[in-house]
This record gives sequence, C-alpha cells and structure tokens, in this order.
Amino acid sequence: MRFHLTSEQVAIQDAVRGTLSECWGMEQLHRFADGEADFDPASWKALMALGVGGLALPEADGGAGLGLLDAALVCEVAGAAAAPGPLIGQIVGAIAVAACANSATRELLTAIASGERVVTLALDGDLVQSAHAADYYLADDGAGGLHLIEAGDGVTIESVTATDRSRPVSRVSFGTVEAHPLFTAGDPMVQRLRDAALVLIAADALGGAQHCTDLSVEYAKTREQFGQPIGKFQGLKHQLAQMALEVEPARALVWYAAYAWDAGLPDATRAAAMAKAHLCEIYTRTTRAAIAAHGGIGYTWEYGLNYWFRRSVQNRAWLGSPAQHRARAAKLAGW
Amino acid sequence: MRFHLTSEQVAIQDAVRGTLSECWGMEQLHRFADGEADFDPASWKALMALGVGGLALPEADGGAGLGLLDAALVCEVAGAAAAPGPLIGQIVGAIAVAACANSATRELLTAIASGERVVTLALDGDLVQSAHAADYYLADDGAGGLHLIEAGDGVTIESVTATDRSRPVSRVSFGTVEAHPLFTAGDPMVQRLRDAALVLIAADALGGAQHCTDLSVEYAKTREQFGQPIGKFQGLKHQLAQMALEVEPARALVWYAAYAWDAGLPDATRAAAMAKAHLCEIYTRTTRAAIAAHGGIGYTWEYGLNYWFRRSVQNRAWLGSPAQHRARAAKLAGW
Amino acid sequence: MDLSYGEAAEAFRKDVRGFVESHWQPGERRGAELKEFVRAFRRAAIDRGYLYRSIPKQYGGSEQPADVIRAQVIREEFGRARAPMEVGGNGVNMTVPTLLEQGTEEQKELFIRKTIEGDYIWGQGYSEPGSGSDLASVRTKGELSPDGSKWIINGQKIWTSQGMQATHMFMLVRTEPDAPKHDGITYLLLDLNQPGITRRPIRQMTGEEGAHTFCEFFFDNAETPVGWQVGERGKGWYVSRTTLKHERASIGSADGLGSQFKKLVDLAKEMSRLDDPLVRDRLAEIEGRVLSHRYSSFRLFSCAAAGEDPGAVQLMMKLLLTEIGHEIALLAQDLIGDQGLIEPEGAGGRGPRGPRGPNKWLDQIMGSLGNSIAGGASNIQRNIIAERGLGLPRDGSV
Amino acid sequence: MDLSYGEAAEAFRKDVRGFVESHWQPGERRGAELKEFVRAFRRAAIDRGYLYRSIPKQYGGSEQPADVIRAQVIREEFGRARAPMEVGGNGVNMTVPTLLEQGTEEQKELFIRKTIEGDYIWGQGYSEPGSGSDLASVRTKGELSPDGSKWIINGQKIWTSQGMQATHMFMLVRTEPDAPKHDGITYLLLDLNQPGITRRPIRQMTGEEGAHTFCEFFFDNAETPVGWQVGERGKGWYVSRTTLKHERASIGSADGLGSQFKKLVDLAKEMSRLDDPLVRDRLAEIEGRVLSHRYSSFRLFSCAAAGEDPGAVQLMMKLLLTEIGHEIALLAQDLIGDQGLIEPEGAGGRGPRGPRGPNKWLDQIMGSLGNSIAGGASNIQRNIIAERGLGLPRDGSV
Repeated sequence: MRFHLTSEQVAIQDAVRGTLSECWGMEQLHRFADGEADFDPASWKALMALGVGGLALPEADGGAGLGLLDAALVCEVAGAAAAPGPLIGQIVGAIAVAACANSATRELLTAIASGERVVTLALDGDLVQSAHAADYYLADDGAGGLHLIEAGDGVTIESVTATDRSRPVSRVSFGTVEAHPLFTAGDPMVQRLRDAALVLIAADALGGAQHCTDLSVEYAKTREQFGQPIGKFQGLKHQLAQMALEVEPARALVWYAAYAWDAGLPDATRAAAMAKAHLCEIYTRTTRAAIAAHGGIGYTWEYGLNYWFRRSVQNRAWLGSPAQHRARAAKLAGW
Repeated sequence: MRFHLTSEQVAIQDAVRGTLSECWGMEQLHRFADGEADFDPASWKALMALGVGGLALPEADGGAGLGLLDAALVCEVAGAAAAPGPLIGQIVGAIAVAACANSATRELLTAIASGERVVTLALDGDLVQSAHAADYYLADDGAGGLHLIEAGDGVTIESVTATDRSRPVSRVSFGTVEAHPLFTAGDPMVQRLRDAALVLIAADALGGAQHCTDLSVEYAKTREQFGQPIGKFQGLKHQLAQMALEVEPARALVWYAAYAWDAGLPDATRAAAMAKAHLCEIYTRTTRAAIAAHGGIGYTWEYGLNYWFRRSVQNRAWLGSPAQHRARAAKLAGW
Repeated sequence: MDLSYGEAAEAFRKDVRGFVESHWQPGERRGAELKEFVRAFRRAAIDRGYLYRSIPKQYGGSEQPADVIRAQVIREEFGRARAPMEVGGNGVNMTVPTLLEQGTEEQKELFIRKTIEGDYIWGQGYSEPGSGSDLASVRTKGELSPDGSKWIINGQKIWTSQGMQATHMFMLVRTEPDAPKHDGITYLLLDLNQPGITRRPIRQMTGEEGAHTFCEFFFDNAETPVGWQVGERGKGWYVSRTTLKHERASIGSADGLGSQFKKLVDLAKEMSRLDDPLVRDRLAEIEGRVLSHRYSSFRLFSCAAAGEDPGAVQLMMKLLLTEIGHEIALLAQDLIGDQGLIEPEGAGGRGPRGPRGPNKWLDQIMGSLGNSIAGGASNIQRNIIAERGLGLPRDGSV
Repeated sequence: MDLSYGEAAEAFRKDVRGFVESHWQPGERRGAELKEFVRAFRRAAIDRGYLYRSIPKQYGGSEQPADVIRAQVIREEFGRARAPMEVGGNGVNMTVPTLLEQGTEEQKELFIRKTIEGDYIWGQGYSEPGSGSDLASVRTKGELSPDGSKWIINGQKIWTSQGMQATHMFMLVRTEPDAPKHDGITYLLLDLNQPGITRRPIRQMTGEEGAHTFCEFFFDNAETPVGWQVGERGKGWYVSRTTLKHERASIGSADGLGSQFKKLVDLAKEMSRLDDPLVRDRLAEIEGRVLSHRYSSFRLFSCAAAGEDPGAVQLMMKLLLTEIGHEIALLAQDLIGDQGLIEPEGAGGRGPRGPRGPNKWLDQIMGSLGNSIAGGASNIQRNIIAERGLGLPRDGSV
C-alpha cells in the first residue's frame, strides 16, 4: 500500500522546478505577458529536454514508462510557475498518438514525445493555446471523434488578447485540413483522453493555488504593519490557514484521480470530474484570497499575482465549469 | 422621507422587552422547555395586556391603528426573548378576521384582538404551535381558501416532542369541524395574510439572530483565556464582526418588507419572500456561529443558546424553506 | 415609515427640475466651448444654492443650511438630466472640508474657489510603500529650509488616485523624527508642478494604466512654502482625521449597486442561464444582500435627515459592499464562462483585443479585488466594526 | 501509487480472518455470559498478537513490532465480523501510553492490565470551567497531606467524556500556586470511588444526558496516594503532552465520514430531492471535500507505514472534518425540512417522541456543533495550522 510520493517522483518535481526557476522567472513572465508571442521556445525546450513530453508513454514508445500521475506532478509544478506552452496538450497528445492504431500516425510519436513537434488541444470551442506555435491540434470533430490536425493550410488563426497571459489563446477555425484520424466516436480512448486532460488541469490548478498560498504566507511573515509582521494578526493568520486548509488536502484528490486513471479503476472518469471541479473552485478562491491577503501590492501588475489569477480563469472555464463537472459527477454516481 | 424607527416604535419595543424580561427569563424558559405545556398563560396575558394582539388593526376594530411594521417590531423582540405562544398566528389571525366580510365572524374580533381567545396558524402541513391551547386555527382548506376553525370536536391533536422548545408544535388533523370561512381561493387577502406571516417570521428571526450575536459579544468581553478576554483575539473578533455584518443590515430588509405590506406596494409579496428567505438563512448561520463562538458552554443545555438554535430550525422550515422563497422571488421578478 | 420625500421636497424638486431644464442645454457644444458652458452652468447652479451647499459664499460656495433631502433631490434631478454636478474628487471631498475646518484664511482664499471650479485637482499623499493600512507610519521626510521659509520634502507616496491629472497634493510628512509615531507628522499642501517630483502610474492587475489609475510619487527635495502647512507642525495626523460632515449621506452607492445587480441579471439572460435553478438561487441570494444594503442606506439617509445616530450599521456599509462585490464577481465569472478567456476592448496590455461583450465583466471580476487595496483593508473594517461597533477590546492593529 | 496492501498483508489477512471466524462465535450468549466470552476472545486475540500490539506482554499486551498495515488489516477483519476490538476509550488511548512512557513500574503493574481488560475506565481531568482551550490555566488545587503520604484535591473538572462510567481519572492539579503557569502543575491518577467526589452529567444542546455524555466533577478533599503521581511534581503539564505513538494512523475517521456522506445521499433520495439540481450540486461540492479528506487519510496512513513525515496536512484533518460536518448539517437540515420540527426517538427531553425517521439527522445537525467544544477549538486549530504548519509567528493564544 503506497499513497504518497516516491523519492523518484519528488525528484521529478525538483528537476522541473529547478529548470523552470532558471528559464521562467518573473522577469520572463512579465516580458512574455506583454509580448505578442503565444509560445516560449526556450522554456519549452528546457522542459522537453527533461522528457516530460513522453513521461506517460510506454518505454516501447520511447517514453519514460511512467503514468499520468507523474505527468500530473509535472503539471503541478508548471502551474506553480505559471509556465507557458501547451504542456497539457503535449502530454495528452502524446498519449493519444501512442494509443492510436494507425501506424502512419504513430510515426509522429518520436517528434511529439521529444517536444520537437508541438501539440495543443482544440476541444470544445474555438479558443486554443499556443495556436500560432502548434504543429498539431488535437481536435474533436463535433461528432465525438478525435483527430490530429496538422498546422498549415485550412487552419485559420485569429489573435486576441488572452486573459491568461501565461498561456495565451487564439481563435482557431478549421477548414479543409490535413488530419490524422485518431479515435472514432464511442471509442473509450476518447473519454480517457478527456479525463487525462481534466486531471492535468486540476494538477495545474493545485500547483497555482499552492503557489499563491506560499506567496501570501511569505509576504505575511516579512511585511510589517503596526510594528509587527502582519502574519501575527490572527485575522490574517486564520485566513491563510483557511487557504492552506483548502489546498493541501485537495492534493490527494488529484493524486487519486491520476492513480485511478493509471490503474484503469471504474471510477476514473468520475474522479477526474471531481478533481477538475474541486481544484478549479479552490484555485479561484485562493487567487482571490491571496490578492486580498497582500493588499495593494497584490493588486499591482508588477507583483505578478494577477498572472495566477488569470491562469485560474482559464483553468476554470477550460473543458467545462466546476458546476458542469459536479453535475457530471452526480450523474456518474447514479444520483 | 422616513426610514428609521420613531420614538413611539422604540417605546413599543422597550415595553415588550420590559414585560418579557419580567415574565420570561431563562428560568421560565428552562421550566417550559421541559414541561408538557405548549402555551404559557402568564407571559401571554402580559403581552396581550400591551395590546399587541390588535396592534395592526384599525382603531375602528378596537385596534391600535398601527401597521404590520409595528407588529414586526414586537415579533422581533419576542424572537430575541424566545417568547412562547402563537404570537404570529394571533396577529395574522386578527388581521384576517378584521378583514373578512362575514359579520358573525367579525364578532370574534374583540376577543382575538385582546388575546382572550388564542389563534394559531395551521397552514401548509399538520404541525401547529400551541395546538392544545388554541381556540381557533387559521387553516387553509388545501384548495386555496382560508378558514377559522374552532377548537373542539373534529380537531385531533397528537402531542410530539417539538424541536423548538419555546414554541412547541403538535400534529393536528381536522375532521368535521366548526369553521368560519374567511376568504375563498383567489381572494387577494389569502396572499396578503401569507405575506404578513412571512414578514413576522423574518422579524422573529431577526430578533433571535441579534440576540445570539449580542450574547456572543458579551461573552467574548468577559470570558478570559490565555490572560485576556477572548474578544481581544482577532480571529474571534472578526467572526463576531461577520455575525453583526449579517444581522444589522438585514434589519432594514425586514423593515422594508413590512413597510411595503402596509403601503400595499406592488413588490410587497416579493419583499416578504426575500425577507423570509434571507433572515432565516442568517438565523441559521448566526445561531451556529454563536454556539461555536461560545465553545463548550454554548453547547450545554443550561446555557440556553440551544433554544434559539431550535427556534431557528422552526423559523427556517415554517411556511417554506429559504430556497423555496428564493425560487418564488426569482419567479416574481420575472427572471 | 415613508420613502417619499414629502411635499416640501417635491415642490423643491419642481424648482430644481425647472432650473436644470432651462439651463442645461449643451446642444452641440464640444471641447473648450462645452467646458465654458459647464463652468457657467455650475456658477448658475451655485447662485441658486444647488451646488457646494456647505461652502461659504466668500469662497465660491452657495452656503446653504444642511438638508440631506434637498441635497438628494438635487442629485436626482441633475442626474436625471445628466447635468454636471460638483466636480468631486479628493479636492472637494477632502481638501476643502479640511481647509474649512483647519485652514488659514489665506489658504481658504487661495485654494477653495480654484478647487471647486475644477482648476486645482488634488492627489492624496497618505499611503507609502511601507505603510499600507498603518497610515501613521509615515516615512516621507519634511525639513525646514535653513531660512525657515519652506518645507523640503523627500520620500515616496503611493496609491494616489487621479495621480496623473493632479495639480496639487495634500500630504502627511514626518517632520519630528524623534516624536512618537502619531505626533511627528505635519500636514502639507504641495504644488505638483515643480522639479524634484516624479510620478509614475501604477499598472493594476486589470492591466489598466492610463490617466485614471493610481500613481506613485517620488519627492527629491520638493518644496512648499511654510504657509501651506495646515494646522500645527507635528499635528498633521489629527488634521488628516478631519471627518467629512455636511450632507455626506446619500443613496448613491446603493443606486450604483442596484444597477450593477440589474446588469448581472441581464448577463444571466444574455448568456441564456437565467432558467438555470442554480443561477436563479444565487441571484436571489445575492439580491438579499443587495437589498439589505439598499434599505440600510435609506436608513442611514433617513437618520441623517433627522439628525439621529444610525449606530453600528454605518460602520458596515463599506465591508458589505466589498463582500457583495466578491459574490457578484464569482457569479459573473461563471456566467461569462469561455468569454472570460478574452480581454475586453479597453483592458490594458498587448495586441488586438476582443469585442467588449460579456467579457467586459472581467473589469468587475478583477476590480472587485481592488477594494482590498491598502493592506487587508477588509480586516481593518472588521476591526472597526468589532471595536467601535460592538465595543470589543482593541488589539492594536487599528 | 497503489491502494492495495500487498501480498504479505493479504496473507496476514487470511490468518486474522481465520482466527476471527473460528473464535468469534458469540451465538445466543447474553449478559454476563457474553461478557465473559468477549473477555476470553480478547485474551485469545492478544495471544495471537492482534490486540494491544504496542503494550509489553508483562502488562497484558501482545508486544508486537509497529506495523500500521497489519494494524489496519486487523481493524478491517475484526470490523467485518463485528468482533470486539481493544476496549478503547481514554484509558487505552491516553492513560496506558502515558504510563508506558512516564509511569513507575508499580503504576504500570497496577493499572495497565486492568485498563486494557476493561475493568478500569478512565475519565480525563484536564478542562475546568475557567480554562476552555487554555488547558494550562488549571485552578484545581492539590496539596500534600501533613504526613506527605497523599495528595488532597479540591476544585472542579468539566467535559469529562464517559464521566458517568469512569472508575478512575488522570488529572492535572495545581500544586505550586506560585510557580509560572506551566510549571506548577502535577499529573495525578485518582480513584473516583471515594467520598469527596461528586459527578454531574452535563446536558447537551441535543438534550442528550445520561451515561454517555460529558460530566462535571467536584472535588472536596478527595485523596490519592503520592505513589499515584505520574512524573515529577510540577512537571504535570509536560507529562500530559505525551503524544500518542504506535499505530495511531488509521483510515477509520475517513470510513466514518464516507458512510455518513452515503447516508446523506440516501436522505436526499428518501426525501425525493435527489433530482433537485441545487441538491445535486451541493452534494457534489461536499463530496469534493469528503474525498479530499478520505484520500488525505490514505496519504497519512501511507506515510505512517513508510515512517515518513506527511507534513502540514496531518494538522488539518480535524478542522477539515469539523467543517465538512457543518456543511453536511446545513444540507441535511434543508433536506429534512418540516421533519426537523419533531425530535427523534431517543433525543433528550420531555414527552412522547416522534418516530426516528429523517429527523434523526437532528443529532448530526446539532452534534456537528459539538466539535467546537472546549472554547473556540476551531480557532485553536487554525492557529496550529498557521503556526506549526505554515510557520507564521505565534500570537500567544496557543
């Protein structure tokens, strides 16, 4: 019986954290947020060099032979750093391609697992992360089937000012395009891939909420008011405790959802819905609480908290709102 | 323009408060709570001697010529004292009888306005306050009409252990009974009387929530822990401020609902639903918060806070839950 | 109770309406021409006693007896016709009342008329990077020039609203470094148009950064004449506490909240969510607090009109408004859904922007967090309610 | 991750199940006969090393190496067959570990065996009317008898669970009135069967009163031999801090919460509210926290099994449970509606009672408030999380 992280898993998180701390600090975040690009090659290469693209692939497919849990741990760290790039799309895309039967399509796997080719999600709606940079779009055909659409002719991209500055979206529409059919409607992999995406979004939210809590706690320890650190005032102290009380226990909810997916447990789909709904609620509340806990400085652009708030806005809406997933969870429970 | 209490209205509340403080302290409450009676003649006589039964009746009908607002102010004080007896039924009953056309029925008015005859509500469901003591039951016939049913033959009363010890209910069913028809289905008075009851329940909740807040504040000032009054700890301090922040602004919501009823404003029915829903939510939260703020002693029977908690349980369920009234309010707004 | 203003007030309303109808005819005027027309309109309104009612005639006010009902009627009628009211801002709301109570004759002459006519725009110089809610922890230094003729100011101020347009500033500077915290502060007026002062807009999380945002000010040997010191040297903290009297009570904020809530309902309709039981329930729940705020402001207004003390409820209005703002933000965010992923026209930052549709609610969703500006302001409010409202013991944080 | 216990554990499970099936056959036994059968079963279970695993054989335990997995398997298998486990209560959970760590040989001999065999039932004598969360503010006095042979105890204790059945008490008394708060306290054991001790059940808001409720104890020159003092005189506070080790981790509370939530869903069905979108949403929202608690307890259990420190989450489980209890109470109250107006069979108080239908949830609706027993316990929990968990500065309240 084992339900906490192994030293290897801790090491993976440390490696990703270390890499991002080198190439993705507040300075890069600020520059990227005000730039035109929707993709940051440097941090992407650095992340992919760690093999996170193929983390969840069987070794036979050139992957690390690990699971969605390990991928979720990576997404958690990426969420904490507000890392750019379609990381979730890449991981889910790699799983999709590895699982598909078409050998021609499977030939793309190496380039995708290595991150050399970029995959982004184009499910439910027309807003797509890193649309300009993507080589492939993992898209639904509206009839329940999944396809891997190649960038280029037939793909129209309209730039917009994205609320989430760390993972900017564009409006994408598909005309006549080069597409690799992956799974037809009804294929269980379609649901499994959606579940995987939900789990990874929840993991990103977990990391972001944890980061906002940590920042607030650190600030409360150093910031002085009325002759003492504000963290000594019980009012704020209890608000910070409440933030931690939301985030820390929810960590195991994400772990379970990923574990259930890896183990193919019967409640995997429901666990994914629960994790997505619950963590995105927490992310919204935590970013708001963090800004309030900081006071004025938290409301400034420079301080940067707003990037996580904006990220929480995308996570919450992405692939369905918390209320929608709670409704799904209720249905799946047979209520 | 006037939207706060007149000195006369303050005087009415003081008079009721003074009377109840003499005849309805914790000692009487404890005795009543463990007794078999569902009615306390002494406090009832004392209250009625103040003329609260006919407060909202025209002077022509031997009333005080005041309005539902003044009746609500009385119910607020009664709620704060957890006063026994079907006060709300009496006030609404008097209004009903005064408004009905049947002269034979109207002859009962003097005895009802004076409180000599006791009226209780038997609307929506079979649980009735002070059922044993009541002389009349203001009952709906299930088809939308209202009747004043006389106690006696045909009225079956089954005693139960009521959760609300200050206004114990019994199970009542009506067979072939003496009944004075009051209003037929569709008569606007039917809705108006229900609205009046909702406003008075909200007022009772307001008084109860205020009382629980006051008790908690007083306790926090005197109770010492870790060498200082617990009210000096910001954690508790902010919880108490939050309680007050819920209760005090809601006072004007009750005032408006009563005022709208008296003035016959078009939004009177909606205002009554809003007040009932909102104040009963607050009452529930405040009684729970008060018990938590007190710690152990608040959880004891002796301390008595539980009588207000139990009263909040009845207020919340009585004539429809907050969610039901919010749904009505939404409908009435044309949403 | 009675929510009508009474016959006298309605008669007065007729006069006001008549005046506005006959005088507020801007027609096609634009730019300088319009500006002059507004100026003239305000002068006429002052002559009628409709504006600046608490300001003596000699300083350009209309010097009327305090009457919140009349003041409210004036606000309503001017608002109805979208006619210009008092210029507002820190100048009229803070500088002028402070000068009227504590200024020298010279200062009143010098500043009040120019301020109410809109020539002088005042920034507030209280907050500093280190201070937050602890306003008395002023570090900006004020030293007398050798000849004792002027104050030399060095330091930094922050969170100055309208900072980019401000022509003047009223500020707290530490002049007695060795005196106890609250007793070493002096209240100064300052002309912002001088070397030694640099201002920088503070970009907010909304991306907003233009003329109307907050500013930071840096003072490097800025100067102001000793004659521009208000109140005694070292007593500036108490000068700054000068509370605002005279017709402050208004139903304004409640009207604003009410129309915001109406817009929220419209949003639910626009997003076809108004038939969702969860949305209906949350709307009704929020409206319970919106109406509590509205009727409580009626109550405050009524007490003010009668010259009675409304009690603790007046301490709760700000926090209540803040909390309702959060609830509205959370529901609005769920209502706009995907649309919230694109910023509305006008939001700060880069590139082409999305159309200003339902996503314009992002301004409120983020803006509702701005209420906590100045360090845990809501916790300060809770302390104020607990200590001044409920009489709980002080814990030294306010 | 892997939620199975592994082959070794499953093999062990077979043994345990075999034992239980062969030994736990109470048949029709009742009363004294059943009691003796239970006693014998426990002895057999101890011989097998299934119960009292952390207690040395010489004191009646089975002295097994710590193994949370085996301990959990034993709990599950005994639970499956509803076979009697350790007697539990304060005695086994607090007195015995304390004595094992700090008791004299004589005390261990005297108390441990009798306690684990259920002959001695222990009440906790920490809280006092004045103390609440501030347990160190002990006022109950302990004085040595003139001949120095016994402690004479005067004062009052409160919130003693199982107080009516208790045969003994472990308590804190102030023996050094002049020493600093934490250093004047001595830890004593006491035989409750003596004159000079009166006990009174505390009636709770549920009306519950009687055998299983909390008690108040009054001491009027009660006596206990000096040999029953645990640890040094004046060091009682630190003795009482003895934390409980050995196989404490269990998934117990999560299982309890899980089945309570299942019952809540059943209630919604029973009340025909399970198709109400508001109810479904609230259920799913609560379940998010219920599952977070469940999987976090797996996490704690897993860390304990691996001998690793799970970190701050272990400080949060109690408060999380308390808050979930409140949420369940609020939803349950709305679900039972009118049925909540009548008390269930078995509730305290007067007269004939209603049937024990959905209204039985009143016990939970009110009981969920009992978690805050002992003065603002939840605020103490928040302080513990903030200070020990997040490293925020202490404010002197814990």
